[in-house]
Amino acid sequence: MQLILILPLIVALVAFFMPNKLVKEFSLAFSGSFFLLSLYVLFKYDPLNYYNFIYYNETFLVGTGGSLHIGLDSIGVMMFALTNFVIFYVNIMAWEKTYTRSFYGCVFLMQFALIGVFASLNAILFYFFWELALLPIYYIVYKWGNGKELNKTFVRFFIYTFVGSLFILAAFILFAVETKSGSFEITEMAKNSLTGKTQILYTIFLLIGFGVKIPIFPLHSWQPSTYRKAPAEGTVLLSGIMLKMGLFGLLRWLVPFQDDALPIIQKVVIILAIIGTVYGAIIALRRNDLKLIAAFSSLSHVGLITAGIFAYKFVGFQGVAFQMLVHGINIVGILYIFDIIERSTGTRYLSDLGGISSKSPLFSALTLIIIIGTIAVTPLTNGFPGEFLLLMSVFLYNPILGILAGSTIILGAAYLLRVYQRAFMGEVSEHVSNFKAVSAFDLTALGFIALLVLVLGIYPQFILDISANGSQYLTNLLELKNN
Amino acid sequence: MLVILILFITGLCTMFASLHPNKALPKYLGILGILIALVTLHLRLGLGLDFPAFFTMFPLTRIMTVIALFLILILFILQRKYEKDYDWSAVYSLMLFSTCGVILLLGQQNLLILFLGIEIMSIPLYVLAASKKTQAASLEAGLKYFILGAFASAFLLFGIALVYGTTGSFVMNEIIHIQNINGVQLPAYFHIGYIFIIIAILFKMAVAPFHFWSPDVYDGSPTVVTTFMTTLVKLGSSVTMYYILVGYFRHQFDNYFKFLLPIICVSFLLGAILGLAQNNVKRMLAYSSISHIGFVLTGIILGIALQDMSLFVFYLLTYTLSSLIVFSILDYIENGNAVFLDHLNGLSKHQPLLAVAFAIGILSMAGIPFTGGFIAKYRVLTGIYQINGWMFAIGLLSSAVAAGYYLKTLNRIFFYENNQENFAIKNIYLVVIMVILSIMILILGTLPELLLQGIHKYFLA
Amino acid sequence: MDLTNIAFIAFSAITLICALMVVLARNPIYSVIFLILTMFSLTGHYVLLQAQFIAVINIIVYAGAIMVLFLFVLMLMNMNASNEPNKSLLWKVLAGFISGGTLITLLVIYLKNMGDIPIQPTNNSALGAALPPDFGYVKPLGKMLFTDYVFPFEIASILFIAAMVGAVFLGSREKRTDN
Amino acid sequence: MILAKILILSPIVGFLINLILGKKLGKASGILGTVAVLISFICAIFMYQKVVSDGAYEVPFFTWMHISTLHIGFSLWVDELSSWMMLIITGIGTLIHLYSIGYMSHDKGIGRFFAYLNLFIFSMLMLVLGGNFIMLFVGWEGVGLCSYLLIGFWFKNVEYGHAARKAFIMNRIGDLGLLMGLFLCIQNFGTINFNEINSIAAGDLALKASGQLGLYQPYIYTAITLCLFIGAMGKSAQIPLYTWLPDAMAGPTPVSALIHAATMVTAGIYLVVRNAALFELAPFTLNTILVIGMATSILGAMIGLFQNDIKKVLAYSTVSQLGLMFVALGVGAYTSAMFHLTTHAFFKALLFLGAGSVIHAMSGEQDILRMGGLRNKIKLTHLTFAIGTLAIIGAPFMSGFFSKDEILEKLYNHSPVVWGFALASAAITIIYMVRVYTLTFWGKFRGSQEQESHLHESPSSMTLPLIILAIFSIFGGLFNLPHILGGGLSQKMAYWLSNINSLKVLPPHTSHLSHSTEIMLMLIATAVVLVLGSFAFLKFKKQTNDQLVKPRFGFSLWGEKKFYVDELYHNLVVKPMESMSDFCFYYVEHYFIQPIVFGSTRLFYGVGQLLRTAQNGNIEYYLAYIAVAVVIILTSILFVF
Amino acid sequence: MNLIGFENYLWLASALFCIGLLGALVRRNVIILLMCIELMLNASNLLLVVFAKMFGQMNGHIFVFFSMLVAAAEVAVGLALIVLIYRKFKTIDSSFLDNLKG
Repeated sequence: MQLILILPLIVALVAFFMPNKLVKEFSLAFSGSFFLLSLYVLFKYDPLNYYNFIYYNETFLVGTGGSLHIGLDSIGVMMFALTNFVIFYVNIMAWEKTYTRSFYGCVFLMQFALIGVFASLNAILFYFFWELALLPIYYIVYKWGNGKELNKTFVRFFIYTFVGSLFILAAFILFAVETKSGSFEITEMAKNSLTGKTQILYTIFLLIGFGVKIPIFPLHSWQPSTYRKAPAEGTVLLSGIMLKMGLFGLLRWLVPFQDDALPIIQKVVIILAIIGTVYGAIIALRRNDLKLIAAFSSLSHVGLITAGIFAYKFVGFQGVAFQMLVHGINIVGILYIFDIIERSTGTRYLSDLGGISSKSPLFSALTLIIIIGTIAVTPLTNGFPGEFLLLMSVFLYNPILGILAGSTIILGAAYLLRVYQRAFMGEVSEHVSNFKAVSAFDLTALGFIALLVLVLGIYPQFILDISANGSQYLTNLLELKNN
Repeated sequence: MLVILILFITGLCTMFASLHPNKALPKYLGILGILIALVTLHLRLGLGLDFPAFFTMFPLTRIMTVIALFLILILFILQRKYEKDYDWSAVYSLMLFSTCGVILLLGQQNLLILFLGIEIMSIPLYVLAASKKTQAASLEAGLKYFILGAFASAFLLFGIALVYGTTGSFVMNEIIHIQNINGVQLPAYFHIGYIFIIIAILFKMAVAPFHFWSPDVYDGSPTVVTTFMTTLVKLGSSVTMYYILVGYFRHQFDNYFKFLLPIICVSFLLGAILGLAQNNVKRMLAYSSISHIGFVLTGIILGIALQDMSLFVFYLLTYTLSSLIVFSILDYIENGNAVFLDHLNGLSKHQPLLAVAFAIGILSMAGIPFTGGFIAKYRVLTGIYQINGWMFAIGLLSSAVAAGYYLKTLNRIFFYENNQENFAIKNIYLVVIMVILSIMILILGTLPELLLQGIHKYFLA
Repeated sequence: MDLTNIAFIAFSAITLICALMVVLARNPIYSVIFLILTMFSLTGHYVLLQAQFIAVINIIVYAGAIMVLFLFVLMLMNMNASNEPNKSLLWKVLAGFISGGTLITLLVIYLKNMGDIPIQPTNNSALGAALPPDFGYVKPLGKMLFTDYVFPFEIASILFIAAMVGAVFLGSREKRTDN
Repeated sequence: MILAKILILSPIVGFLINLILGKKLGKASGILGTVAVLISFICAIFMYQKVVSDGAYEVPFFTWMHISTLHIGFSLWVDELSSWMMLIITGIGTLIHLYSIGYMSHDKGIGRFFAYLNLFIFSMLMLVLGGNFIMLFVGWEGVGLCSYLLIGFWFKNVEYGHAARKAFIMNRIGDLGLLMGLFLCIQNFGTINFNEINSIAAGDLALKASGQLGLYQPYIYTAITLCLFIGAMGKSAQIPLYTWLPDAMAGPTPVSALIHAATMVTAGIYLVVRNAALFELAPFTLNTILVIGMATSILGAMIGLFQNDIKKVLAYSTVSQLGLMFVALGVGAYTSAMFHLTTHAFFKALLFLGAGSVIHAMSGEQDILRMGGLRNKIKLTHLTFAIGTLAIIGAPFMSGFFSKDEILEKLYNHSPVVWGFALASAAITIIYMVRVYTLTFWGKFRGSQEQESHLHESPSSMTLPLIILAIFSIFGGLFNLPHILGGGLSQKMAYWLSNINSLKVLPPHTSHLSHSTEIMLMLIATAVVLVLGSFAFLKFKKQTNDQLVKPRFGFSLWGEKKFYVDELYHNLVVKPMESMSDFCFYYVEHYFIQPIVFGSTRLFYGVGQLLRTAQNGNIEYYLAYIAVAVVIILTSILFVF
Repeated sequence: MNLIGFENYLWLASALFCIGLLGALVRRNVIILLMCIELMLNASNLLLVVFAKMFGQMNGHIFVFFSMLVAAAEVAVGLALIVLIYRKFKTIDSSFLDNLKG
């Protein structure tokens, strides 16, 4: 486990100093093997022990309450696998482009940080990795981003995320000081509990901190513009895995410490999340820029996931775990598709597109599968089980909210099918007329995602079995603390 | 004591070395002298020159002296490319004299030494600030620093006089003793004196609202002098503040520290907000230093409250280190006398290692994890929270705002295109040293105990 | 009312008036002259306070050296009342308020808590007792300076060297004129 | 067991092969697809026999999801209802596949077409065979997806794409209802297994019958069933979610026949029958179903009256007939609805296929005003289409006659008013169906020369299904003859269907209608058919070209414009949604969301600029600042003493 | 009544200090500014001498001695600086020395 944690860092350092010619192959090879390794870890995961692959070393960060305490719980192991998956796909996507070594270095650095985020069992360590994960993405977004007002966009992105992480730090400090334990080990923290005002503060701080990254409804204004300006790989990183950091953070650092469950905050968050869900979907209905659609679709999807977390139900946690994984896979697929379109046609505006189906039927078939997976259309695609569980948890929390949240399955279908229809159906447009053939490489990569869409849809129980342990733990903890 | 003597003699030597045709001689002499000083510190040579009523080598003094010598050593090692007639020998000797003042402050046991130390530190600085005599900005900086410094000295002296009026002594132990036996029954003018001394030191530390000189002076001075100011002078004045608060007047601390809190808050905010509006990098960093010195001051207060001096030492160490990196690289970039954001453009293209080192320095200032700055800031913030929640919030806010301008510099370095011809100049010493320093910052940020415990063992054994 | 009291009042009055005149005089030269007068009156106070040595060096160092230096520089620059910059009235009033405020605050603070002083110092205090006959003379002072205070005395050399180097450094002409 | 697996997997294998090798197979893909469904059909027959002999059984595959107490198995439930539906689906499916070989032979995407059709068969089978709501949902969504794919099959046409999307999204609205019903089941019953839900409902039914309060509050049942009905509404094109079905005619005609007439749209009926016990506990829902069904039936018929597109007329007819089935459900005549579903599947598939044949012959022309006089050119098609028309208008002793009559009888039993409305709907049906038939096949040819020269009878692969379906349309009534005409044994279908769990538990249905009343009702219906039929036939046969094309006004214009319902929806739902989207993006984002951060940066930046003026470079100011600070500090110290 | 009580001197010194402060605030001529600061230093010196007498200790005198040293050193450096400034700017009016700001 230590090896898995440290390997990306080593690879990153090597990548930083590699010649630009070789770095592409090198990165793909390593990210691919990391992905395989993570599958091994996933299969090897032992649900009987709560934390797997645990490692503890207290000489790290002494004096701050930090320590090198890592381990994967069941949701963490899934996120770990997802991280490797996303990084693998980022490398795949970068294959056809000319990136310099610093890009690959950043990507691996990011992988290192992300794995750290998902494996940290110490709040300060978590914060360390959290911040570290932000730096490469800043670099990637700014360095390879394009479009007007990149600077403004970037500043907004930075301010949001940085301020957000300060809130996280504040919350942790607050916790440690107020409980007088001074310990940041999650096992120790779980023994203590906050009360009253500090509890509320802790909750709100973490909500803001993680909410920015997720993003929860009113905190999302960085998202559309950043997605738009960032390079495709950056967008993949942002939505594929980085917003999972926020959700995962909520699951690990907020939910277990909700002693009196704070029903008002719970309600407010769920309502906000659902507003975001509907709001994102409504906005996505009419947008012309594919990346904007991806951004608002992300907003919409994660809103539902957030609502699922705050329903505080086993069903919800299971749905959250599943949906986090699946959303990661699907959004990577969607963005990959958008990237291929942009690469092949030179535009990513719906108004310029049309008739890709007649140019590349296989590509459009794969696209359709992934879109179907994303809009949770049929129970045999991977989008459905998670969405089903999430909607169920929200519905069980409050039927009206459940119905509101459920409206996304209509809106989601509406906007993504619009994309499909505009871009793939109809007469071949001017831009599409010289559509470059999609390479076998891309098709294979997309095919694998499509396969995942189907496999996870037909047999979701595999993932649910893994996550059940973590969800059960959270549920038990909440029940224990509430009674 | 011996260290001061050695530095003094070295200063004299470097001064006279200008007579020698070899231009590099003063520098090598200076390096040699500093190394000798470090060796004597290591061997703990004293030659029986011990004046407990004036100057004592506490462990703290020893640590700080080593840090100070280390900083000035690096300042000396780095090559610079000012115009030919810049009188390096005088500058080096003045720096060494000023360092003597700093070291005096580090081990002071007496208000007289406090006063003399401040002056020995400051008077060469006035000259150093104006050392680019052909440049109007440099001269103006020197004058401003001088006038305001002298003004502060007046306060300091008046304060000392008033304190003397109560205690009848300048010696730290005796002053403490008097306060001890008289409890709170000290006359009012004692308190005035106390306040005046604090104000004077706050001025030297450039804490808001006594900071007004610092942006102008940092901006106008040659960058090497600015580096000196943000490292050694901060060190000396901060330690002085430590002695004031916890040494001479430790009995007053409980009554008065709450007057410092608003001042610190103002520093936090001013440093952050004013820096945001800057285009001039040195000014920006001057404002950032105001914010940082607020943290240092908080560290001192907390150190007293929580009985943990490492808070403040650690903060100073990381701040001076990162500031050394940043200013040294600015010195390399510098074109003329001012460094504007535009001058940073595209550094990473030409000097990737320097750019990374600069980034690490800046990130450490911004308090990003994995750098020493984070641990330092984090520990201080944790402490503040225990004192006052609102102050904690302001501290965080200032960090957030300040991050905005730190980011600006990084953006310029990494994402902007520019072909400055001086980026092409290779400076292998600079690169190596900067990389070493940035690695030190990273080590401080990840394994602080490794370093701190080493220090602890070395100095207390 | 004995002579010392009269002397005190006289010296105090001269000190304050001359100090004020330093501030208020339009002509810089006058300011210097008034400052020298202030120094003299302070010297008178020193004598009253049995600090003969200080009184002497005050005359020599301050009035003799420093003030002459000022005078030289002023004359070098050809300063006089006509080209003396002046501040607006508002600024003056504000400055008056600030410094007056400082004074009043100081005085109020003094007055509020005066009862306990002079307090008992710790060591070999002569408080209340008669002062030794050679109090403030050169000999005991010198003795102190070269025994107890030898450290700061030596340290002061650094100060002087530094100041000297600095002054020379600043005063030396640039080898190449700026253009 | 193995049969069920073959049944399910055969279409999916066909789908995969066609999808992957579609291009290479060419026309062989049609045969492959047909064979795949044929295999399913054969399996279905055997399974039917097994159910007849052994009763219902479950076919488990694997655990799809297991969440604490909620266990959702991937399993099939084969009972009387599902095997009946299975037969209809695979049987008609086979015929339509066969038909499509000819119909689509000129299309490049034939492989894709058959792939989608096979996928549809698979999904539909999942829908009817699913043993729990999730499995039903699998099929439910699957058929929706296939419907989407097939409507938009000719993807180059933007309009078709719109129609496909409209169908899909309207269906999604229903799906949401279904999903909510499902959640309500989970919330209240803790299960979504049909059998378990039925036994719960049965318990309550029994309690209710004995005059006690049920285990669950009545409103729970009402809520659940309403939600389920919303789902049914979407899929079965009931008011207000019916507008997608006519638009769905954009797809190839076999698709309209299979999906939008015979099978998929009846899923709503199936859903209600499957959960009849629940609905029986919710009288309010039943009444709602009755009202909506009736309204849909009449509205659909009326719009059909004024349409000129042959497929549109059939589509509105489908809407109307589905409405009629819902009316039957609304009065608790579940088996009657199923019976009508069956016969409707036959004759509506026949009609669509016939229409397809006509369109094929007319080189893609769909407007009946440009047809006419085709009876001599395409005789077989004409004959079968005539049989279909007779069946749908309920001409005596055709299948439609029996099924419709049974419903009417049940309605009369419930309330003569309802019966009256239903009869009116049936009457309108007669008029517009005869109109279509007459205008297409009688009179003079009104199309272009070119079309006339191309007129030809369809190949045998297309006529064979027509003939088979025509036979079923005639004799389909025999499945469930009213007992006055044969009684006992031939009452088989209703009896047999009532064995399924949800119907078994219902209180026995007692008809208090006397035989004479029944006969009288039958006679009235027959009379209406004969009178109106012949009247309409004569009227439309005589109409000249000018009469046909003259602009309409008043009510008929409304009818032609479909009562402006589409426009209403567009203005009430779509437009506001779009403006909402733009409003959110251009105003809310810009004026409320973004200022959160940019406002604060501007604030800090502004304050910074303001404070910079204090740092004006003048020493005297700096001195003053320091002095002021000193005064302030001293004054504050003052308060300490 | 003995007016040479240290209270009176305290007041005198404070007044002197504040006059110096006033001068520092009011004057724009840098040299005069420096002189006013000298006034403030002198106020302190006076106090030190007073307290030395009060305590009967001569360490106050020693301190005054050092403070004079410091003042001399400061003035030496300061005047050198001012002369340099004058050469460069042709003025020693503090309000014209505001190129560095913001």
